[in-house]
Amino acid sequence: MNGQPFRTAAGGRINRAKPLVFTFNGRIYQGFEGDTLASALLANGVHLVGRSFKYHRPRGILSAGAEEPNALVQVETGARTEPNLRATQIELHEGLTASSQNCWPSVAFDVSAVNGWFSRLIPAGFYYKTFMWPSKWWKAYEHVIRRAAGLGIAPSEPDPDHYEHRFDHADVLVIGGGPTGLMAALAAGRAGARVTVAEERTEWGGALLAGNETIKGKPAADWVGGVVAELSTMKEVMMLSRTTAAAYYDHNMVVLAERVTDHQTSSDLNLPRQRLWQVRANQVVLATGAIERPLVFTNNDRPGVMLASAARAYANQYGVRAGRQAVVFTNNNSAYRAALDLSAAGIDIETVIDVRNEVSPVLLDGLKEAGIGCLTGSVVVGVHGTKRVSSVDVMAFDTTTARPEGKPRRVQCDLLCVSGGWNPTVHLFSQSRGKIRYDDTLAAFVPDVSFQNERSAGTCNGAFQLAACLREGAEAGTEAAVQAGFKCGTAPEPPTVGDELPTALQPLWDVPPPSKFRGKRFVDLQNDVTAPDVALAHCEGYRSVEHLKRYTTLGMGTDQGRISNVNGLAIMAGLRGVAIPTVGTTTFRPPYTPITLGAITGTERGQHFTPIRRSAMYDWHVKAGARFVPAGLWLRAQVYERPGESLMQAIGREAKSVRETVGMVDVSPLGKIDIQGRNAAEFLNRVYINDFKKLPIGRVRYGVMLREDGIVFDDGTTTHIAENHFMMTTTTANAGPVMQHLEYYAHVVWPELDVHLVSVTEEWAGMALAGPASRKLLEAVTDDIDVSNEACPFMAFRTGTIAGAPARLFRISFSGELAYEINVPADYGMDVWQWIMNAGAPLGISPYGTEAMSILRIEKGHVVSGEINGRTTAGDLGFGSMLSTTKDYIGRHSLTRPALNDDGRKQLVGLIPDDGRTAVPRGAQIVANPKRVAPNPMLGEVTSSCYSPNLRHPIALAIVADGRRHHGETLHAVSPVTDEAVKVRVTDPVFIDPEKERLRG
Amino acid sequence: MTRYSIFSLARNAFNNHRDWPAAWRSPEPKAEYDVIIIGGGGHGLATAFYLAEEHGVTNVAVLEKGWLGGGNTGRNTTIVRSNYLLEGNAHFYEKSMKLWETMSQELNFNVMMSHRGVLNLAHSDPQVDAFQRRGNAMRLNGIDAEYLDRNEIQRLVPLLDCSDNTRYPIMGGLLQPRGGTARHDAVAWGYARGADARGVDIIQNCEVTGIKRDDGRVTGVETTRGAIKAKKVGIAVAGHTTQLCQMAGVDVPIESHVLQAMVSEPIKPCLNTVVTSGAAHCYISQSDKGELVFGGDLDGYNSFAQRGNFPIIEHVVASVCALFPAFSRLRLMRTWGGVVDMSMDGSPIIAKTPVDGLYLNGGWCYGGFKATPGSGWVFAHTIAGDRPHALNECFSLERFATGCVLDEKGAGPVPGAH
Amino acid sequence: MLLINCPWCGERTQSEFAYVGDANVVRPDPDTVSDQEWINYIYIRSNPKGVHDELWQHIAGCRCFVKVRRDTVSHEIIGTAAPAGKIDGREA
Amino acid sequence: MDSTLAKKRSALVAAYLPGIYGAIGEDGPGIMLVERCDLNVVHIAGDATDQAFAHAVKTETGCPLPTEANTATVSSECTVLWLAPDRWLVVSARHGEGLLKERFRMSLASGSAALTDVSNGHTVIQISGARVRELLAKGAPIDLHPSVFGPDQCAGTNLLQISVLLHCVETNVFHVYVARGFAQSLWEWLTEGAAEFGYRVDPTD
Ligand SMILES: Cc1cc2nc3c(=O)[nH]c(=O)nc-3n(C[C@H](O)[C@H](O)[C@H](O)COP(=O)(O)OP(=O)(O)OC[C@H]3O[C@@H](n4cnc5c(N)ncnc54)[C@H](O)[C@@H]3O)c2cc1C
Ligand SMILES: NC(=O)c1ccc[n+]([C@@H]2O[C@H](COP(=O)([O-])OP(=O)(O)OC[C@H]3O[C@@H](n4cnc5c(N)ncnc54)[C@H](O)[C@@H]3O)[C@@H](O)[C@H]2O)c1
Ligand SMILES: Cc1cc2nc3c(=O)[nH]c(=O)nc-3n(C[C@H](O)[C@H](O)[C@H](O)COP(=O)(O)O)c2cc1C
Ligand SMILES: [Zn+2]
Repeated sequence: MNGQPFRTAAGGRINRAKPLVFTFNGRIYQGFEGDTLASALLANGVHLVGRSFKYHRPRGILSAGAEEPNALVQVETGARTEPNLRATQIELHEGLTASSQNCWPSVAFDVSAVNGWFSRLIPAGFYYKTFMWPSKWWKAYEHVIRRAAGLGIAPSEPDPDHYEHRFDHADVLVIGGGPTGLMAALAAGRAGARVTVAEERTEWGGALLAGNETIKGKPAADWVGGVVAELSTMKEVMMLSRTTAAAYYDHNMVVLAERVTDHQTSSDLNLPRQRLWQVRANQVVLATGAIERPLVFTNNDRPGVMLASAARAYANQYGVRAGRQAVVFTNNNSAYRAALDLSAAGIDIETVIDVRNEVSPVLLDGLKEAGIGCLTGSVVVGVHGTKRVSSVDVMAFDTTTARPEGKPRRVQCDLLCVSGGWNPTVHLFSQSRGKIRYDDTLAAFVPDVSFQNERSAGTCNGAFQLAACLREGAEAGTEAAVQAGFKCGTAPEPPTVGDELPTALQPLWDVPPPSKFRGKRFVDLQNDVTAPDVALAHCEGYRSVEHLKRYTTLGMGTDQGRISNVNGLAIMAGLRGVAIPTVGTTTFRPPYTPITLGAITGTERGQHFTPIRRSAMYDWHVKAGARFVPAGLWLRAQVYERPGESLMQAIGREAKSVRETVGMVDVSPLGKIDIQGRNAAEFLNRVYINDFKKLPIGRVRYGVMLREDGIVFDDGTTTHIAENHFMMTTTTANAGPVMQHLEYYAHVVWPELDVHLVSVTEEWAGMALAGPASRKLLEAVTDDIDVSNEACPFMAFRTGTIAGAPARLFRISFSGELAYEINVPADYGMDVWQWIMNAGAPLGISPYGTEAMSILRIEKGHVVSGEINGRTTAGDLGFGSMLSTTKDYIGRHSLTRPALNDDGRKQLVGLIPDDGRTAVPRGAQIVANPKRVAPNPMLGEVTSSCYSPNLRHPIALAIVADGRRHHGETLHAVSPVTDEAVKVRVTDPVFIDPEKERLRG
Repeated sequence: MTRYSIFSLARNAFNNHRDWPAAWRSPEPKAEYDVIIIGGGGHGLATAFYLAEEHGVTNVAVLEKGWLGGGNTGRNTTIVRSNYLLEGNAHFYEKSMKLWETMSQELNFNVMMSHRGVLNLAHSDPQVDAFQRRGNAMRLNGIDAEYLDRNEIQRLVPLLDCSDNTRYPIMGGLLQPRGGTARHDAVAWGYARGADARGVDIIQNCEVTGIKRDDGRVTGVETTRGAIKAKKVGIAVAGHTTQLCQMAGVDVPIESHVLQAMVSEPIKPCLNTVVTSGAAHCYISQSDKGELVFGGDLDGYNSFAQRGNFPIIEHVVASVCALFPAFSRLRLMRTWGGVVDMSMDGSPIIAKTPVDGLYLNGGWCYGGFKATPGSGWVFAHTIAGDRPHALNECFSLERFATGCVLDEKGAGPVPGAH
Repeated sequence: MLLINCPWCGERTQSEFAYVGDANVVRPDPDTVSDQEWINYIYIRSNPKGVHDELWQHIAGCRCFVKVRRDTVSHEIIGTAAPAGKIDGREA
Repeated sequence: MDSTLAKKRSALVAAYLPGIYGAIGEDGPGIMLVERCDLNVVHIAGDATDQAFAHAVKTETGCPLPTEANTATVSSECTVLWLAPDRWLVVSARHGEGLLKERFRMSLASGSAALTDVSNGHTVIQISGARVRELLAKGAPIDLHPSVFGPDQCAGTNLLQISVLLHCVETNVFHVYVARGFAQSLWEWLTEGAAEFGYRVDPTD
């Protein structure tokens, strides 16, 4: 650790009273509060930060913001490690650890740098042309290619932090907290609008922080402080710093990503790490600024080549000299400010190289005053030095041939500041569907026609002068407030600023090297795309900007070509001999800068990925040691294992107890729909294939409903509760879809029917009491319902009290046993269940789970989702006789289609293993000859399979071609993926009590 | 056509790669072609390639309104598989899979077909049943399939959360080892280069605006670059199928929906299998460049915008984090959308139409990338011989009226549900 | 993310709604319908590139069905109404 | 048989632990939570333009039928919450249970109105405190600004992925109606989200 040799003696916005210790590549350094990792590294003289994607070239720090393509690092270790962070955005905090990535063994000596020697063999798209022989080797080639690609390393442990979401509704959303954005916020805030302001950086002020402009004759920072203070007092204004507007969606919905605790060493665990905002804004002001463009010349990627604005920011904002001796290379005016500021910070400016022949005398005088030389009409043709700039070669530039001329002159320096002009940050504007246009004066794309309720102001709108920024900001803020319905007179008067010059840019897209000059000219620094790569794409016909991008990977890195795209497409325009707008841009897509998957996920993590739906008896099942199974959002008790029992034994025991004594299962998740209205019966009659008009009050009927295409949709029972009042049950899985289906027909198709639908699934706790002893048990728990077979026959409905709770009793049976379904108001569910369990103990009652329930219904040939699979008809499933011939119902007309009446349709059958022992594999296919080599024609499929503890042999349901005609024949159920095959006999699907004596008894 | 080889690469290296020929010409459209293919996506280009290669029909033009491969071919998650349950689908996609296996060599263009395996995760008993049922059907049809238990899955995909401590614990999975991914753009470029070399005219920036008919028979097309005559016209425009068919007065059971996909920042290899999950509604793989590529359900409403909205992104990302809790700290780098042609039963239509000489290839939903070679192959056969190949007989337009639909999901005539 | 004006509840975000589909679909009279009409009813949707009348259900709110006139390219919503209501403005 | 045996139980029993949690600031907890077990909820459907129906509602509940969307009317014993143009929730303190329903049913019997008891199907969580809107804004996409969503406003919306009915009772007091089966999940989410504001869980009566 030493004293930060490149830190200026004073100045900057860092807190020199608060030194911070951090580690980079294993070495310990010191910086200050207010530093970024990049500024702290530079303060310590560290320029070599990373290695490039393909050639593993040494790379340094190019920028001071979100656009950084080079200085990507891996921070922290273990579960909190994070790859690909931009050193320019990482707020320094005590104990930060960071390291270079994509290099081995070290960033200083990286063996993969040999790729550079072969670079001639591996131009853009080389992999499409090779690695094809021998074809078997591709797997090995790919392995090597994959290992070489990628940047940082993914964590391998679950993320220990938490994240959250927030919704916001703003009259005016201002994006960007520079002078423009602050002015806009002030205008809208004063008008009384609800304003949300989002700024990606820690501090407010944007580009002002990096400069030394004056506002109202004072340092701009004073003005910023005043405005922020005023905004903070406004109740309806919300200021969000460290917050990136990541995405702009339809109807003015903007996604913001806020970094809440990322910058802290140890954080308050009550706070989320990051917060994702979804802002629905009436109006949006985009004040996102502009990003400086680098220039394309030989070895323009060397550490020490830096954007002029970034070098200026390091000097002014962070008190860091990015080098000792600098050269400034520019094609526009803005870099002159940088030259002066760097010089003032104590950097030796060797010279300013300007491609323009004519430069404003004001600027030249300024340089002269500071003792800085200037070479106009000249360019930097190349950089020397590998891990750091050591000197540059300068030549005169012939504008007619667009080539350097004469003799190169070598200038010693360790810092080369470049400025190729500015690209307004139009990303969000484009995402909002705004159309951009190319501005020849600025040589950049600027907003043209807006599509949503949004406007751009300041530099992102192509207004590069501070005075214009302030004015546009004030106007935009005012206009937005007015559009949002606020009355405010005129825009606030923008404050006065110092003198300014126009940018006066002369486009310079590529500095071709003099002949025999070696080295690479990078367009896309992160993805190692060079100017010759663009030329290669051109000569191979990949000339559309989209093909250029995909063939060379230009702009596909983590920086999304933020600083490279315009240079790349300008070079392509030159090659094609067309204007830049003819080439066009690639599509700007969310997110603006990458955001964590954690923030997008928010609280929907782990067990909370989706909400859990619990029945009223859930806690009982937990206490009883149930194993749970997800059924949609519900968690249902699957089986209650007893100590010493295997899973299969437990399931078998439960299923047996129902047939032998009595069992009870929680059926609360079944969908329940309360149907009332004068036309309720007519409605049901149209919904179900069978008749519901003549169902008497106090009776239950089983019903089947189809989709309009004639395929079975759902089944269940419906009870006539009272006059014009029914209750329908649906399968658990279809509870939601059936409700929507019914609502659609009731509201949209048959609005003339008087029918009201209310979901009462949650109102009633449901329990099915089944088994020969169920009546006896029921008698013990009700005083007021006569449950005798005469008073309460099969398919009867009664109300009364059960275990002291008001109850509905349905004499229905899924298990095929004497059975009752009890519904009690859900708040009573737990107690009633417990009470019945207690009362049933002497009879040997057993709770049973979904597994045993499934066995019982398979034994009875009752169908569920395996059979109602969206492809089967009522006829296939044996419901043919239920199809009414006297009325219309949903799906009826489709039933005449020939394929629905084919002879070979697969019909529901039962299967029994021929040997009476071997389980019928779940998911098996049915074939005639298991030995036949593929393709082996399949006659059908096993839809449900189990071991029947009551029959003491395995059984299964299946759908088999023409199955009903093949009862008694043998076929084979084969499951190659589990290596099982069994000879099976085709039977009727009802295995137990086909005469239905048990359930009617 | 300059053959690509390590030698041609080395030779060109000496010239600083200045002498490579264009991968395909950009000719002016001729006045008339034997066959016009509308749509320069993978399917259209493959069709043109196989027309020339297999049927000797070379007086062919592919008309593309934008840039080649800029439709769904250029925006899909590149999953290639043939793990279908229903007969018709199984045989067709398996033919396609076989063509994938030799595509790079056949085209002399490395499409980077990576047979890294496609794993479908089951999170419930019914899903276990369904996957085994499908795996069994595949095996009986001669297609590779393996059923893996949780331990085997954990070994194959170490970062996957295979614990019980998740909302939808993983119970097992169906692996198709030969499934995998391919470099999507290369598929379009490879077929374009191959077709061009065999005489096909590939014409970009040429939008078809009308289909000309005479007496119930196709005679040509109107385009933004003028009218072009043709004896036969094949439509392969994915999301725009309805619009093109309407130009010829043909109604199709298709809706256009937007499907989004996204990539993370590039990272070193950490996921070597394609993983899909029914319960979590997402599919994910890692590209050779290092990004995680993932997607999920449709946005859920008709759309012709190649952009979607946030709810689906949120859901897909949450699903990814549910499966891979370690990925939560990785970052989303780019999202995009494509307009997919959702058919009413979820299966494609590759068929003759009621208009003579007009052929349709569409209804690919979100699964047509893997079909690219097979689709081109059977469509070329259908066009050349004016009758479907046995492999695409089941993909007729008439199946909806007869009821012979191919509904893998059993979702019914709700296009957004497939 | 769409902002849909429920004729009853006012402007609500897309995630509160479920998409139903083409609002022009009318269930034919079962007594007089021809087979072709019936097949079209089940399988053919308007699917325009441009203005589309469609139904959404305000599932998290009033559960009513809402007819929405929306541009399928720009996602702009031209107007909303009850299923049988009229929407002014650009027509499909 | 002892008919008093079965008691009602809240859906939150397992998760409900009165006490003080999270980052309590100088002003005390920013959020107060209490389950309103005392509320009786009835769903009514009917024709809002039918005078007799509106009259019956007014007589039985003391509340004029709210016909303006997303509003509630309040009387000394009842609150009527608008759900849809033809559907409302009548909420009353538990002592009115049964009585209200029966009388009501009779008074509505003539028209096409329908009445469904949904007291058990809903869990009602009362959330109050200075930070209540911030807490709800973590999951609810609707605009909760006091100028838009003030006292006597109600709205069906989502909290996270769960459908809820929000009712603003007083400026900083909300009732959240949630389907019983989701109550515990919602509770866990609410308390996790309230931790940064500091929260108190009050005992139910
Ligand atoms: C996000 C996403 C993920 C997907 N993931 C997968 C996956 O993992 N696996 C998989 O197998 N499939 C996937 N798919 C589906 C797959 O991408 C498509 O089914 C397949 O690429 C379709 O190819 P195509 O050639 O038919 O269509 P496209 O590639 O879309 O080509 C159609 C072309 O027709 C052109 N065109 C349209 N109208 C006209 C006109 N009037 N005149 C001229 N040209 C016209 C279009 O510009 C377009 O280039 C995905 C799709 C998307 C959107
Ligand atoms: N002379 C020149 O050529 C030139 C060029 C550029 C800038 N400037 C000067 O820079 C200043 C620009 O003012 P301005 O306010 O228009 O821009 P600015 O750069 O000062 O402010 C824009 C702010 O928006 C933030 N931002 C950008 N995208 C964002 C996102 N997606 N989410 C959240 N925050 C985001 C940035 O962090 C930045 O702080 C003026 O003083 C101008 O004169 C001059
Ligand atoms: C498989 C696949 C991988 C991709 N990888 C990247 C990537 O690494 N970087 C990137 O910027 N975009 C990547 N994209 C997205 C493209 O940039 C682009 O968004 C997509 O092709 C859709 O085109 P559009 O955005 O121009 O409309 C990828 C796309 C696909 C289909
Ligand atoms: Zn509504």
